[in-house]
Amino acid sequence: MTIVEFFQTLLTASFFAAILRAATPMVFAALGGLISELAGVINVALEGMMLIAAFFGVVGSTWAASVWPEASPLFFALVGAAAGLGAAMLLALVLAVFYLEFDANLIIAGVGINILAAGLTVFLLFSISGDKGSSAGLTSFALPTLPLRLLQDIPVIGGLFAGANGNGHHVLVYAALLAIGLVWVFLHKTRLGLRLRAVGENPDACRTVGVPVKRIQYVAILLSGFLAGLGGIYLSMGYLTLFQANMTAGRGFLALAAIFLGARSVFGTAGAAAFFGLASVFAAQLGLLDVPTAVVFSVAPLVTILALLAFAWRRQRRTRAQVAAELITLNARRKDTPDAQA
Amino acid sequence: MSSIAGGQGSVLQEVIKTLVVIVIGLLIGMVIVLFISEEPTKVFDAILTGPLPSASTLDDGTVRWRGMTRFGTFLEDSITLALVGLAVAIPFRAQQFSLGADGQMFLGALASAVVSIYLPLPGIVLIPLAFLAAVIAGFAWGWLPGVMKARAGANEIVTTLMLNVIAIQFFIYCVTFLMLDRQAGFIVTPFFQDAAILNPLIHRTNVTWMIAVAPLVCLLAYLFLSRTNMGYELRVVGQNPAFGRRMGMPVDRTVALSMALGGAAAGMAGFHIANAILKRLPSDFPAGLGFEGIVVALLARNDPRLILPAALFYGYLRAGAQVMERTTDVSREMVLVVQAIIILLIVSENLLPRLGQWIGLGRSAR
Amino acid sequence: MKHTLMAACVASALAASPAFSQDIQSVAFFVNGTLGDKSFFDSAQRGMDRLGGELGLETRTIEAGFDPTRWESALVDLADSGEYDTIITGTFTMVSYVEQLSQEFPEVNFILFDGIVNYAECGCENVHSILFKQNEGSYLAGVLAATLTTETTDSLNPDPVLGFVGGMEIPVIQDFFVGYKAGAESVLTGPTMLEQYANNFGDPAIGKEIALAQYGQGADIVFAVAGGTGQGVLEAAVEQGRLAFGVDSDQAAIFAESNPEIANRIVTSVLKNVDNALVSAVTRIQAGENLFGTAEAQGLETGGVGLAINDVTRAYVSAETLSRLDEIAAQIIDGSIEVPTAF
Amino acid sequence: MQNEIVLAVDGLGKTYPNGTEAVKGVSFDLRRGEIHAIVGENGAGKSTVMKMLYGLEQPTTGRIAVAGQQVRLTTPQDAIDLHIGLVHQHMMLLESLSVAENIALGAEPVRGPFLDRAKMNREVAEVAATYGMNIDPAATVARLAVGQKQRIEILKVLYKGARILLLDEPTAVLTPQETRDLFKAIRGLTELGMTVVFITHKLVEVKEVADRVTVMRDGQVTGRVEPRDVTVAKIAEMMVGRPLSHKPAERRSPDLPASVTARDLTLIGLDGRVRLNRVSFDIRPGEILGVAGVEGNGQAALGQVLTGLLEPAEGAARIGGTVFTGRGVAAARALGIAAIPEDRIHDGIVTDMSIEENFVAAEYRNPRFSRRGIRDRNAVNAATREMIAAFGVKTTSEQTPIGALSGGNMQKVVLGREFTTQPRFLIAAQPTRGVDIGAAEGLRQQLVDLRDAGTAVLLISADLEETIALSDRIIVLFKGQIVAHFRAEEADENVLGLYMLGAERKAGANGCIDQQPEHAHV
Repeated sequence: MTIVEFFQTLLTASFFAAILRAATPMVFAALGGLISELAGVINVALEGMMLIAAFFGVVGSTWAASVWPEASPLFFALVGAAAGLGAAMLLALVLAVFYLEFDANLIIAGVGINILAAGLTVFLLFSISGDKGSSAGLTSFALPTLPLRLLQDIPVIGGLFAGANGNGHHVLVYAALLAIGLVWVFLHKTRLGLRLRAVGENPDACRTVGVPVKRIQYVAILLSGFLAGLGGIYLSMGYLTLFQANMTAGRGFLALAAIFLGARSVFGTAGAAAFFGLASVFAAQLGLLDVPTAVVFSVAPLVTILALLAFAWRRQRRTRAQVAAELITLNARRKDTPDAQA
Repeated sequence: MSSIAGGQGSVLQEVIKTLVVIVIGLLIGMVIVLFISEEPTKVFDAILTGPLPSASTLDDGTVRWRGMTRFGTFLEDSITLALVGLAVAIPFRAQQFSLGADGQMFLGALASAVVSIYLPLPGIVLIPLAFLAAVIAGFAWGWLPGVMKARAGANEIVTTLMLNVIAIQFFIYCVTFLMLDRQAGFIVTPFFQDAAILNPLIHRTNVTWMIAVAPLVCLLAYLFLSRTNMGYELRVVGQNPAFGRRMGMPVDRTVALSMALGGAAAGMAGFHIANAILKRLPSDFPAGLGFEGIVVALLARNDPRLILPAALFYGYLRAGAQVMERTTDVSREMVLVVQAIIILLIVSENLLPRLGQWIGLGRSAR
Repeated sequence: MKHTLMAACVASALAASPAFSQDIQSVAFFVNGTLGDKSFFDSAQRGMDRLGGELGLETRTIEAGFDPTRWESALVDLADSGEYDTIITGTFTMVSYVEQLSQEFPEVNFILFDGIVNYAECGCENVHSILFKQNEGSYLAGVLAATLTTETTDSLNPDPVLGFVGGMEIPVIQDFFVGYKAGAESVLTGPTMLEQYANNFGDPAIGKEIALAQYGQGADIVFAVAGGTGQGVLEAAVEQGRLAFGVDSDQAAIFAESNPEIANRIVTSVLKNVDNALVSAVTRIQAGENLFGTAEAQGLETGGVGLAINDVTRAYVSAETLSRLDEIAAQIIDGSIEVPTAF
Repeated sequence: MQNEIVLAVDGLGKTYPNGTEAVKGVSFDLRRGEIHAIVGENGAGKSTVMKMLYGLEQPTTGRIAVAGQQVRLTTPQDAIDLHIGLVHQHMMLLESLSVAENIALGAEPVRGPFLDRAKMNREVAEVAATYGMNIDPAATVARLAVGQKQRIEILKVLYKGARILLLDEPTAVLTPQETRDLFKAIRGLTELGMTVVFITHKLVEVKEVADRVTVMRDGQVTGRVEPRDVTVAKIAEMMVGRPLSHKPAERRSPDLPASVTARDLTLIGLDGRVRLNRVSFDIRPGEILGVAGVEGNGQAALGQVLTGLLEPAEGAARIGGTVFTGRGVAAARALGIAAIPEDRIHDGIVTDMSIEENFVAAEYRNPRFSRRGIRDRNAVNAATREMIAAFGVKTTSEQTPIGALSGGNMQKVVLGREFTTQPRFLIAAQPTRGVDIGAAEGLRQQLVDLRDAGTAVLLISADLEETIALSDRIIVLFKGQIVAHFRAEEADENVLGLYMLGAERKAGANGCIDQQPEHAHV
């Protein structure tokens, strides 16, 4: 395959669909992480929350199918989704209780939660299906793909909504796009959003004006669990239709990095998550060009690190420029008012 | 955020608290086993005595030891754990949340492999050289995020996690393309030269002189922290960097150094795995050991003197879990659950008072 | 030029085989990974189940997980325990360990599948190696894929593009591709063969992404030789409404119950009958045949490899084509068709 | 109307989980329209009482009644609902948010779940107008001046409908003039029927404005007086528990050449604001130069430049002819510069480490205490013992974590550490802040002794009384510039206050130097 052919494939709707597909879980998790980060709670446990949601999504849908065999697959999937989200939020609650009530170190507790999720999912998977690798032996149900004919009929960009095969995108892909806007509105237009940002900036100031800091941090952590959970169930009920041990494969950590790469803004974070998605699609598809995937996989983390350094460099340069400029005006002023001098 | 740099309360109090937490964690594990297993006594037996060798007397009167390998696994594992534990504990003392032990370990192993495969030298030179290469690689990969933190304020959690990905991918790239053994039938480097491979001290195990190195390194770390100016700076900066700066301490250098020293210890762990255990490097070298290091560091309250006992305890638990999985119906991952519980309980500064408060409230409500 | 490691080893092993027979009563299967790949290890596990059921042996399976630092010690521990007279393990990864252990534990038998010890160097008189001529089965798959992509009109792409997703770029997996490609080229001139490796046997997400890309480039059929990663390929087939070939086990049959949608997309699977091979080896040993110290290559002739023909196959493939496949298989067995190999 | 009791406290007590009894059986009441002062030394429990009244802490014993109704205040919201408002001593503002958002936070007008920003800005503007304060609701707080920020703090409370205002040391960072303005505003509020409670330890203020005074010591109420009836000395006695005598330090102006010469020190902050503007002064050996100024006018910046923490954009300070600014802390310390940081807990000690390890921090590299990077712990131990004895630090062992000591003893260790280095120049920032009156006297004497031993001292203190009492000469900083220069005996609080506010400026004030300097920079 030549490079020209390769880039031709990049400019297709299906490639766009691939990016959306790969970015969706990270967009969800990064938005969740952003909410708790802005509330002053760095969430290292996104990975674990995604993983546990992915697992319980599958198990929940399987369980629903066994309890109400005559119901529809969509119903099974919805039960699964609810179970997955519930599990992720429960895990978030554990983190919140340990951090907010027991004064646990946030980062280490987050790592603990990740280990808990990794252990618990495999442990339960083995106990339920006798299989440690994946849930392929269980019949599980995916949330559906939605064809949005109205959008698809728009000329030029309509193709973007066609999905990989004209059937539109997975329902959670749309949900992720929607979530970007919703999270922005939440953070900047609602009372809770204002308070949440205020709590992150100066909890003491909030406490003194009667803003229930702890309660808002609970809400922020639970919301981040919910969003990470959406990312998780997308992995096992959309991206794939099965649970695989450690199937999050570091996406939660990338989501965390996306928050910093996106300079803690909603659109920046979502953009960074999309970039990570793009990188992973490249990694899968560049194989055709004989570019080692290891190289491609390194690009996203490398860009993140360089971006962090560039931010710092720009900040320092701007400060230096500001100081220099102020010094010039100061000296100019001194010349005008010789009185100020000795 | 509560401090993890350690030092609050007396050592004895901390040790007692840690022991209580371990017991609670194990009890919760036992309860899970009771629910899930049909042979709980066998499970407990496997976990508690599994890693120990057993002796049996043969007909001709000679004593035959079985299970030395299990015992060896326990020791080998404990060495690795002690080193990655140290790799986490040293930056923690400087209040740096380095999660980069994984990447540092990968590069340490890789550096050691390059020396061990390609340099035609006698063992007496080769092994120290490989060790040094691993240490330097780990040191450098730890120093990098340290400098980025100190100079640019780059969040070390993010940078170390990202550097882990880069290190692991670089490792895979090297093994797959540059160092591949085409005869092997799978993606792996050639075996190291015999001269580079550490000799086992116990038959049928990979317990090598690293068993002496690990405690020695812990001791050196302890002496470094308590007896040297740099160690003193590291502790002060960890507890109160603003104070360190006002006292004229090189705060930036100390932050970078703490992470680099952690990296050096992780590099040693990489050397141990490469030259004592695997003797060649496969592309699927195990990731995630860095996180195990966090457990060890926490159990040891970041005190190098306690790293070894903590590593032995945790290594024993892990070896027991392996035996448990092999001989019973409970999977090894149960230990991960117990481990997570221990982590959560141990970092909870306020657990007992708050629980007491809740119980008290419950009573008064009634 | 490809190295002919396998052929050389087999030849030398066959030449030097001292005779001693062994009674097998208890068998342990050491998995350097976990079960549940729905292909390779699961096939071996079915063999274990039959050893326990049909032959009444005491069996145990140990899933050692994906941490290579634990494999050596776990395997030594197993040999040292003295509880099992025979240890079965597979893949080239385990070769060096088996070579070493066979000398340390001469009283224990080893059966190594999908890998071969170097008998000339290690002696290994207690090791029986089983290799598979996966290139032969894949050749048939290549023929079938080429036929389907040109002859069948049903919703398929007119251009001959065939996909292949491998787990890792290692000889055993490349051997599948070499056979697949040769088979396809025997039917078509210059088919586009997409060959990509996931560098992972346990990541269905990557498998799906690669498969989607290959379908996107017009592949009608993607052949997944990637263990658990292959499950992602199968999902991609469902999502795209295209076809896939499975591997090792009859994957259509495996998914027939739990996920008929997937099963209906798997036209066939290139069988690597590890189960048959294990059962036959143990049976022959028990019957007094001395296989230790020798290696065998299982191909179409011995039933070690083959093509799964089931209801799904018959739904997609004409009887005519099926009988043609039989003819080709016969030609491979009698040597009139020589299938290239990656070894 | 004056006699209506709006809030009553009965037998209030607070014991912390670690056993500290901060407040023991405190009772008092507040009447409508009164200004009620609560005075006491640091650690007397005043702040804890305030926190309990505002729901930030829960009492372990006792009752609080608002308008005759017994109440339980578990959160600030409970207090706010009862029209109680607290203004903290430190600014509690969200710098990145707007003025209106800061003022409305906690009681934001909403439409459904959404903020009603228009209504919020309108309401905030209205409230500000009602109380005669002029602010732009949409401005970002970070851009405002300190005075405006203080107004926002009070508006925050008024916006939420407070009728009882609790002010925690409101005058700590104000000049006498600003203080008078504040009290005028407070008087206006009480005339509208509000009740104001304020905490202070400045007894002159109390005498001036308070209708009633509650005196606290060691967590207990030791007196309840009307200030008309008693003298300041009497209140002070109730606070401290013994009669006090004020004796100013003996003035000295040694006739020696200056050892520390600062010339044209200019500092521009990271935000581009001018922090120091051509500050020049001389200090002779054995002389204390006091720095007066409203907080935020460059004193902290001056201290940081002189200790080497910040690099001046222009200018330099020399000691014995050698430049010591802009070269880092270590270099400055090597030249004999020592410093007492203003924020003891954050910058002056490591609370979890032992007295010994805190003590050695300034000199751990000195060959006395380490050789080739290896620490000599016996030497450290011996020196620490000496210091403990010399400074009268109350502790059981030199291994005790310093965090376990009282504020005064901590400060003794800090002083002990810096004095042991035998500095040629000491920068002493807020040396007695947060220290008991008794201990503070001791610390001041130590400073004077150091001066007498020949050290040049720069004293930066928010306590004007202290500055005047200790200094030999005083400079006044306003907006980063020296606006006045006094001999201490010429200075009095009111005059200093005028300069501190920038209302007056002495011509040639920047020349607080012995000889006219050659201008190095233009």
